[in-house]
Amino acid sequence: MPVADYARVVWAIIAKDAMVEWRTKTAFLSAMVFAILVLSILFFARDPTAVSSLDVAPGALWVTFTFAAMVGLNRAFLLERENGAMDGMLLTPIPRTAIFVGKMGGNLLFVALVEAISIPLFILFYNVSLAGRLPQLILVTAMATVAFVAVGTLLSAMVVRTRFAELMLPVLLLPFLIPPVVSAVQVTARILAGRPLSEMMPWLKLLAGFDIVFCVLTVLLFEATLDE
Amino acid sequence: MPVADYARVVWAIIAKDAMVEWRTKTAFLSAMVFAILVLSILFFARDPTAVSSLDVAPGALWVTFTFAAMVGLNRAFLLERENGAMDGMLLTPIPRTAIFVGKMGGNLLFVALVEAISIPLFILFYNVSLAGRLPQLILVTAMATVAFVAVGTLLSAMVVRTRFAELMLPVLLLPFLIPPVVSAVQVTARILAGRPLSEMMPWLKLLAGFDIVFCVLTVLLFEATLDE
Amino acid sequence: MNEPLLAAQDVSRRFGYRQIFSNVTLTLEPGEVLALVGPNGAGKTTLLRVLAGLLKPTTGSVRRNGTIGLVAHHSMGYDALTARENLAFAARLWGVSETGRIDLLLDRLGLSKWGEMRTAAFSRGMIQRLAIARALVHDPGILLLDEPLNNLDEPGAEVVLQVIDELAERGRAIVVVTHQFERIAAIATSVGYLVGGSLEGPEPIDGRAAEVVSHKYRSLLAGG
Amino acid sequence: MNEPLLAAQDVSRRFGYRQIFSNVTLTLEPGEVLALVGPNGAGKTTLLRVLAGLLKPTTGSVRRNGTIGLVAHHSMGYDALTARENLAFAARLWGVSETGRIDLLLDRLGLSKWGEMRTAAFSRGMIQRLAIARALVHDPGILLLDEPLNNLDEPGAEVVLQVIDELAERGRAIVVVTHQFERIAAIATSVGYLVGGSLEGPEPIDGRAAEVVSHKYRSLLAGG
Amino acid sequence: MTRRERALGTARTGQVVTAISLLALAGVFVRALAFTPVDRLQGPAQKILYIHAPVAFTSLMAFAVCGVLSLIYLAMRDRRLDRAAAASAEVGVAFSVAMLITGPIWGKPVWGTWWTWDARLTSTLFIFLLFVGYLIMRDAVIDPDQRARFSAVIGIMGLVLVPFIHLTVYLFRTLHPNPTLLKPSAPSMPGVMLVTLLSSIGVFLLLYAGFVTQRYAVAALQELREEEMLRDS
Ligand code: HEM
Ligand SMILES: Nc1ncnc2c1ncn2[C@@H]1O[C@H](COP(=O)(O)OP(=O)(O)OP(=O)(O)O)[C@@H](O)[C@H]1O
Ligand SMILES: Nc1ncnc2c1ncn2[C@@H]1O[C@H](COP(=O)(O)OP(=O)(O)OP(=O)(O)O)[C@@H](O)[C@H]1O
Ligand SMILES: [Mg+2]
Ligand SMILES: [Mg+2]
Repeated sequence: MPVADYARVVWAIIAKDAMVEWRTKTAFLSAMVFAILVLSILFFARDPTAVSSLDVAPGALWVTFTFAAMVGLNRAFLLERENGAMDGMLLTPIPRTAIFVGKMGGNLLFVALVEAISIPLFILFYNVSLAGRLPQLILVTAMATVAFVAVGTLLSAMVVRTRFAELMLPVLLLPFLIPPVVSAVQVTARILAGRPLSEMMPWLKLLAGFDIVFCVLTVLLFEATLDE
Repeated sequence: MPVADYARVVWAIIAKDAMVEWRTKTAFLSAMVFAILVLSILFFARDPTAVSSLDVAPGALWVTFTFAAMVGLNRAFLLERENGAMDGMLLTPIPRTAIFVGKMGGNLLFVALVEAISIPLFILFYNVSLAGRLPQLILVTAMATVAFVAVGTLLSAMVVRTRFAELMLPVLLLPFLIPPVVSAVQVTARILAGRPLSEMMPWLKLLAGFDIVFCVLTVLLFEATLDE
Repeated sequence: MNEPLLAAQDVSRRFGYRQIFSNVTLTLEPGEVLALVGPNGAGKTTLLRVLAGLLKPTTGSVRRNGTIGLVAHHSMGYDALTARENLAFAARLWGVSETGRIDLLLDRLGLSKWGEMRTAAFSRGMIQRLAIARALVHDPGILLLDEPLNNLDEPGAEVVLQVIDELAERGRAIVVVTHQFERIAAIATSVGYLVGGSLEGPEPIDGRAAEVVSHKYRSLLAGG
Repeated sequence: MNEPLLAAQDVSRRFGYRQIFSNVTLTLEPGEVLALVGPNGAGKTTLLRVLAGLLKPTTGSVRRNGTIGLVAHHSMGYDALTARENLAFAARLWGVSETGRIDLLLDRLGLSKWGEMRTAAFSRGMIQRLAIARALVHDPGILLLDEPLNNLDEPGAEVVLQVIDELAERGRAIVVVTHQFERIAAIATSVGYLVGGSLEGPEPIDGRAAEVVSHKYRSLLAGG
Repeated sequence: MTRRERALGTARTGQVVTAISLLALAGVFVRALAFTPVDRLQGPAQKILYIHAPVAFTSLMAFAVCGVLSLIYLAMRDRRLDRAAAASAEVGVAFSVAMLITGPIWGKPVWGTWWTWDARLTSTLFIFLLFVGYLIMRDAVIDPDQRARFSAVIGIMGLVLVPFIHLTVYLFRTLHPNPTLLKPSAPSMPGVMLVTLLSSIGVFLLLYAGFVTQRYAVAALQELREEEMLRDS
């Protein structure tokens, strides 16, 4: 299949997901509510005399992102299950990987949107100043997000077919979140503290490695989850 | 309807939910793995040089509980929507409130299970010593859980029935979740720090008031969400 | 016994700003089998749900003198439970004592050998059979059937027709929505045409053949 | 042109440890309309999914020389999208240029006035019509229909029969699963009986009436 | 020989191997308790080493075996590979439980705490949880082919994940002893202790082999019985 056609199909899937989400807005609003809730729980949970809000900020940010992503991932494949819509895609001659990449693109869009809204809220709540370091924060966010959306998309494709298994997505996904989330937290903490790039490098390398390995692996393994 | 019959019907609904959950045969195991993973993500999502694990403990506990409740609530009403099963209940002569109480009971059971597993793990992992203060922790957990499960059950019932409410659920839910969860976090932090009861009283009163008002209110309002 | 089992008076229903039907008036006497026909999207399912009490009519009122059994487009069951468990749950909600009745129904609808299988693995026809069994679990006074023959094979359809006959004989009232005119004469004692947002009839059909119903229906369609 | 459009060779399928059918062999020539009959739970839907390539056969092989159009028990659509959007999405995946074709299909299936409505608010019959339109969007070489007349009113059923005729005339192959024997003679050129886990036939039915098919089916049922 | 007889034969082999290794285990215990010196710093608590380390090593190896078998399964689609992978994962989880019980029992007297978020402890915990998830998933899928494919996918992903988790948590490193055995320089442990430890590891590997063989045979027999039931009905 020529690259242009491949891209067109991937885009069709992303656009469809975006349209469905736009019509219902449920997942997005739930994710936002969850984000606000987590940000405030962690804000109020600390003893203000002992811990400054800045110290818990990186953790709060990443816990928020992680769980918001979970809400989105779960929904993305439920959508395909509802009326057996996945069958409609599988009948067409498009490559299986295009379906995966399309669904992953939709999920990325979703999580990115939640993140884009959470970051300002986070800056507001936790009163952090990011002068000039916002690009760095965006970079690390993007890197970590790609990592867990790739794995999450693959796992939710399987979990959704085991029926009544909403709990299983977190159970399977969370171990895979440890490396990207921990790295991201570490990098974020250093960014907020204004440390030099060199101090973040080991973590960034880890993240980059994780991204590359798992993006390739998940695309390859997706087909194995399909052929019945 | 005589009280005995009422109780029988409520029990039938709870038993059915438990059976559906049990069919995965793994609800308990999943809940356990889930709790461990959430607790440890939060543990690692902090900068170890700046924040001691004890300082993030209350937040970790309540994020775990909130997330578990969200998963449980979502699932409980999706179940009723899947094949229009709710219609089957509404046709019968059982009082509407019994349906509500039954669903709420099922949700409470689920969340309580996760909590019962999380607390010992939490003590182990975060190395907190609760000598003699465990009953206090259980009390506040129960109070906050009842509050948000009641509100959550009502709102998720609305989501199942009317398409419009789908938009409103998360938005409505947020303001109702903040008071109990934030109160619970505050009380938990004081319990862990070994503060006297008097320091927690204002929060506990708030929680108790919230519980009473919203349990009554949600039971009364449930019927209004049903008749279209 | 002369009290109608169900009486709908000037019932209308809107969804948002769309009026689906208006001024529907009908009564169901014991022993009556009403066939409800009408094109796709006419509002048959909506009317049935109003009669069942699952939807409030926008205006008008419905009085019911019996319990409702409903076979709808959806199965109202839980995929994770077996056929038997699904029926047992319904029975408990209706306050019916379970065992004998459930075995009987499973047997009647040809589900005996599937009783212990989770309905997630059921074929469409098996699901339809279970939905019918479920509607009968409490021996309803008023049975509402929304295209009950969907997905059923010959013997299955036969059973449904027998059940309708038996219930009618025992003084129940039945409403059947169907698109299969050739069956109507055999099943129903009266027919109502839901076309263009209003109900024509119900009028008796005893002795009249499928062609008559079909002909009248077509002329209504052309007129609306 | 003499190459069959679809050839299944010794196909069998299990779910878990239950053998649903075995040794199914069939070919579909251009212009052939095969009616597939069998009791509930016989495996008709499963066979159709194997032919479509959605399920791998446990043993045996299926060769396809054309694109597949499938009308299944489920609609394969998205509730949040309108009828038109659903068709447009399918068209894009198939690489079909959209507009003219979609208008045509909506019109053909009587959905023109519902085109801009979200399918969440569709009646069952409207959903079925959309599923049929969806299966036709890329003018498939092989059309597989799983009880396509379900929920359709008379004019709707008429359209489906016409579509089948037209496609057959244009050298497509069609498989129809149905329980309505009285329609078979009018639609199909051959019939296959899926009873007791194996396929009897396909054999030609030209000129033979519904009674013949029905009689043979009953005798197979009794024999199995 | 029928498949049934072969499966029964495999089961018997497994039983024999298990019996032998249990006997050997008793021998190792006697040696550990009676003929190996007490550690000068840690006292008798150190005796747990002879269970803890072998059990930990074996369970990690079991998970690795599961991952590799999963990979081969996806390539060859032979149901036996799936059965073996599952058996290995199950035994690995059981051994992990033993590790997670003996570790804290040892940790309390030595470190003064049941649990600490040190790199090695944490990464083993996550790997353990991953394979608990693997088993939960197996339970939730009914169709054997689908189950095999899904499990294989998770097994492979797990295999790839392990080094990443290791790298990650290493930056939280704290208390746990670094490898004394598998390291570039020579083992740093008194000879007597080392011999006891090594023989214990050998015995646990044998035990692992016995368990997996039996579990594999049981799965094969289950499959056979279900097929027979199918044929009868
Ligand atoms: C609390 C839970 C604990 C866990 C999960 C745990 C886990 C492990 C693991 C995974 C290994 C690696 C086996 C290998 O790679 O060959 C190991 C080995 C070992 N553990 Fe632990 N451990 C725990 C507690 C302890 C404690 C408290 C001590 C003693 C202070 C201890 C001492 C050792 C020793 C000496 C080895 C052998 C090291 C080697 O030769 O590689 N462990 N443990
Ligand atoms: N996913 C599945 N897992 C296990 N068994 C299944 C599954 N899907 C179908 N079956 C079983 O396969 C058999 C055939 O099902 P299928 O849906 O093909 O029947 P059918 O001939 O289409 O019946 P109907 O006329 O009722 O639609 C049934 O007994 C059903 O229980
Ligand atoms: N929840 C809803 N919101 C808005 N409109 C609806 C809703 N449910 C049904 N409708 C509309 O009401 C009309 C009647 O629907 P209904 O399902 O009652 O038709 P029906 O006569 O049962 O048709 P069919 O024969 O296709 O089953 C349809 O036009 C449909 O679009
Ligand atoms: Mg309808
Ligand atoms: Mg079928």
